[in-house]
Amino acid sequence: MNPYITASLLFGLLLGTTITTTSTHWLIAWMGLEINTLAIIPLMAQQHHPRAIEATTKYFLTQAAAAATLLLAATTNAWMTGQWELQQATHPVPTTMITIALALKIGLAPLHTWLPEVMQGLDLTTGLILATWQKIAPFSLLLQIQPNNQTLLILLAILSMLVGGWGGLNQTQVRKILAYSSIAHLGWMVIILQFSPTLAVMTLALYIIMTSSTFLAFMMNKTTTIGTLTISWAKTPIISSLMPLILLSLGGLPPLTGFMPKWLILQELTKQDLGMTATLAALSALLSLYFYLRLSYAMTLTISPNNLTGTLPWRTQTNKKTLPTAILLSSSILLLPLTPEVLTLFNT
Amino acid sequence: MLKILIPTTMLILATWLTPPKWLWPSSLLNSLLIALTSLLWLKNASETGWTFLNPYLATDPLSTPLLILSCWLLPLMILASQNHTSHEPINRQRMYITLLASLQFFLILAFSATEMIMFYVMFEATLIPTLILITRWGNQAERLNAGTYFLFYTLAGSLPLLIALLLLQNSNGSLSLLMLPHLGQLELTSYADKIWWAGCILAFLVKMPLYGVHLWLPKAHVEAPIAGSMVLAAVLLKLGGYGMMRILVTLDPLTKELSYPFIVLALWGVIMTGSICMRQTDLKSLIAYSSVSHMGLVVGGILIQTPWGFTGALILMIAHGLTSSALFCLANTSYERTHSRTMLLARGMQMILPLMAAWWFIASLANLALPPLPNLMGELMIITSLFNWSPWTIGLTGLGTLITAGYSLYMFLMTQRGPAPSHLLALEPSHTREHLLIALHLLPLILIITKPELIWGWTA
Amino acid sequence: MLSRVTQLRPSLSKLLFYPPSRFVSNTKSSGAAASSVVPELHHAAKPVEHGEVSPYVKNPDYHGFSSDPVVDEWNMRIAFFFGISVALVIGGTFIHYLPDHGMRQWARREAERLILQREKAGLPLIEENYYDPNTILQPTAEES
Amino acid sequence: MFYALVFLLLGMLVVMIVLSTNPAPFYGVFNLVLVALLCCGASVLHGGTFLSLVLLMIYMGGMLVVFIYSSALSADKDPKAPTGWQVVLFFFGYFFFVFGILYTNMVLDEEVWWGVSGEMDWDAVFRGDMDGVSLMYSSGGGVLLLGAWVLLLTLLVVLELVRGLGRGALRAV
Amino acid sequence: MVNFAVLAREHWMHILVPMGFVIGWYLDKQQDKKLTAFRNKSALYSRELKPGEEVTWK
Repeated sequence: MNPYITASLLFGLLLGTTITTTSTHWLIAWMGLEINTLAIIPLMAQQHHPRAIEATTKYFLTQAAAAATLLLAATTNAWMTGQWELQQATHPVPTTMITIALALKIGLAPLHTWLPEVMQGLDLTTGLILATWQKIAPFSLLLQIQPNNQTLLILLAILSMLVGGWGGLNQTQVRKILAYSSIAHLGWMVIILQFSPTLAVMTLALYIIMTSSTFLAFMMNKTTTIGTLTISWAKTPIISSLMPLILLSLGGLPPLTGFMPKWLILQELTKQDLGMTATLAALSALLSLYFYLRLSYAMTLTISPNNLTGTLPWRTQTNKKTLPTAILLSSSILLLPLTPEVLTLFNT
Repeated sequence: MLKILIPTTMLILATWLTPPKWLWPSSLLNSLLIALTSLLWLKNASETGWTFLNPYLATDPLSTPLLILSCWLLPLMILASQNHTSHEPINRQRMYITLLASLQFFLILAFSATEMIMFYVMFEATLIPTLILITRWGNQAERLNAGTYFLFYTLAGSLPLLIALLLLQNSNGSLSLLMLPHLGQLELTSYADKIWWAGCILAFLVKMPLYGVHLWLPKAHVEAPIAGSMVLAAVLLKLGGYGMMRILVTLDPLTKELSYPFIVLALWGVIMTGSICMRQTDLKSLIAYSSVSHMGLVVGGILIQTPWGFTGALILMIAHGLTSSALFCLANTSYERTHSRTMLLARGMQMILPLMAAWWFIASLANLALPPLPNLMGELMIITSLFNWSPWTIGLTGLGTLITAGYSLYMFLMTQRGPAPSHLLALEPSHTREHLLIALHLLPLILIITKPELIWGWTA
Repeated sequence: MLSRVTQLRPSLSKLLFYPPSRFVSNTKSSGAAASSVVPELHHAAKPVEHGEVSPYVKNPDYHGFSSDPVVDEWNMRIAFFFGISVALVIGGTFIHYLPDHGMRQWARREAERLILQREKAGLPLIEENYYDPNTILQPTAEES
Repeated sequence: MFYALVFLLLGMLVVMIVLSTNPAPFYGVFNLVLVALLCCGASVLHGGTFLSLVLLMIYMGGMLVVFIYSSALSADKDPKAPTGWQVVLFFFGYFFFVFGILYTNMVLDEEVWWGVSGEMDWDAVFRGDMDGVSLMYSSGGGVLLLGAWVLLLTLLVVLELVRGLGRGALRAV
Repeated sequence: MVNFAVLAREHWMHILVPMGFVIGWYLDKQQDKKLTAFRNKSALYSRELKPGEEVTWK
């Protein structure tokens, strides 16, 4: 794709998200979402590979359906309450419709089935954009509407945590595993959405840091299946030695950053007397930890005694910029001691 | 407190800077110096019991012996794992020592944490270095399976603990261990409080391996490299016991009734794992099962919450730490020569390595609790406190000690006595490193006999 | 002992590569089993030429630390000096001369002083109320 | 007037059904044009004459372009004419499904469902759509610019999707 | 004669751990000083020190 078109498309992406996050009018917010979807379509379909085209159409259909429901809900809300304010969407029927539309947009549990196929069809860069950038706009809308039915949000969250965990168990494609891990993480964000938006925004930010560091690491090795992961220690030894820590941090093990959102969310849930939901959420984190562990086994922990039968790749000098990878990798491992600062940073 | 923590981080730094030639000697030297300075913690003459205070860390007669044991273990681990890592590239050896040092760093923070949540975070933080140790430097393909077992057993137990701690923090403000005994009595009446009680205790029972949830231990021990199984046997099991002692203070009214099943399971475990040891063919898993049975006694001692129970548990924890780690080192010496853990192949070692047989003899005597050794003191205290709790337990604990003696004798006879098999005749003689290693295990054990009040914990 | 023998008589070092049969007692009294072992031992222990030769064979004074003899020697010295003499001996003396661990001596002296004092004052050696009850302001009967 | 509106809305419904039952895109697209026409009629009767005019011109223009494009690009030699029994089956299936719902709602519940809310004053002076247009050129300028940029973006997107491909946009190879 | 330049160049990293101990000891001392800053300063319980004492409790 010639650079001007890519530049304008990326600018379209930025424009769409900023419009949605900054708007207070339902129609403009909807327009921002549409621009977002529109701008990413050619990025997704640039490979002209049948699976990429199929992924693009699936993505376009789901996002268009979600946007249409959102518009319908916004207009009914305007019709019933007579105003287009984003914050005043108080009527239960449109709010539920909006929540479900946004759930479809970011891929929460009952409406998540499109996410793995779409992620599988994309190359890693567009997958990175899809998994991190495309979640910000719908999430900002979710934050602003008053969630008045608690059961819907908790149901969506618990279901997506469980599906995120169970779905990923049986995958060998790395991109599908990352799709299921993003579903699980979104479940963690939505469960805390109604109790404290600060925590939700913080979890989103940390999720973005950790997932983008995983994607960047996989981009350095150009791995798409678990099989190609095993020879990554020959291509990029430093990154493949750090990868178990990142994957365990995604899984939420204590000394790493991933534990911070889980800890604060569980604390908030116990404050709301939702002890059993908190236990269920914590144990569902174990499920997703299993396939992170399998990835890290495949990546590093199988080397010492047995020598690989496959031929080892040459370690060429990567022309990719490694600074963002470095910053994101280290921040996604070492941020736990900075919990108070990170919390005040995202204090809405 | 920082007198020990900062040198440990410097040790990690130094491992990456020393030239390859002096890597192992310098790390050994530094870790021995750290172990020496860790003895400073024993100077605690304060009424409140908490000394060396700083806002996050403090030591207490209960945590001091465990802290010194974990500091004492790092040099031994470096000494023990010199041989099997010498063939690996130098960077992987440096990574190995960094893992061991970071594990000790987390252990020191865990044992000296004053805040229960900080203890929890460090309790879980020790998982990652051990997991990497087991799954990266283990010797068979099953090590991945062992790593998963180890991680998921501990995590499945400790996540409910996190929620229980958060609930405790909500209901009575702070979780600081200094304040825990003085906080008001929680009214624990409803059914949810019983689940909360179970949530608190479960994590430590899994880590401690209670008989019902001990399946991860033999796997982890058998697959781990020598340093991994040493630290697992000596210190990581004690994390569970230490945590249980700390948290039982707040669970007070419920523990009398709710701890029945766990005490029964623990004592039954002593008998069961003892009899499993009798029929073991694999040397390392025999020692692993023996540590499960000793820890069953410790769980019994802790859960009945009597001063003697606590003291006996602490003594047995320290003594068992040193003995089982010594046994693992001995098993490793024969493994490094015969590369097989089955006792049938590595029998009759006395003919070939006579001095090693002496160490085997002292270590197995310590294992079956020879009178002057602290093992017996700990076991005797636990058995008497259990007897006071209910006379019928003498049957179980008595039989347990009998079976312990049985399998220790079986282990000693099988590996040392009898004709040397023909394939073992051309073995390397036992080197000074191995003798020093076992000596550094058993000498402190014998020295403790002269001043036992170091490890008596709270009871003055 | 074995190492000194080879240094004295280099001609013996060739023998070293055939592990000396001295490990097995060659007195006849050890019955048929041992005797059948001895002859078979000789021809079995040919120096097998697989690549990795244990450091002990190359350097008889191998202390088990590393294959380079100098480092090996230094490592053994460090291990023993810092392990036994510094950590155990100095540590042991430090522990031994620890003042009053857990305040046991103080507690004992305090108890003896209290007993003398109470005997002088004629009080019973030990009684229930640690504080004199009438010094504590207790709610009168009708209030409670 | 009222019956004209009902006729237009029903017409839209029927054309939608025909559109959805049409096997070949070639004929399907023509129905889209019909839907747009009927929608313009309905909005005129609702008083939005300017809106329907704009709708007619721009939407029809765009739709015709789409019609030509899809007929050129779909380019299958013999587009299947809407014959065959299963098309009829589909048609009557949809028909009865939609009208079934209408019938149950309208007749059984006795609720007058045919009434048209909103003013029928097609000759009124203050029309909603006029205010919208004037607003757009005054304070709503930003949204106008935004709309322009989005149109340009769509153009780029469509061009990008169909660039350099031999036969048809979404046939990848 | 031990040539210090070579010794320093080859063994400089061995100073790291003892230096870490010194830093730790200094930080501990500062911490203790901070924690015991208000010793014998309280209006209610402060008393004048006995001749031999330089601090009320250690």
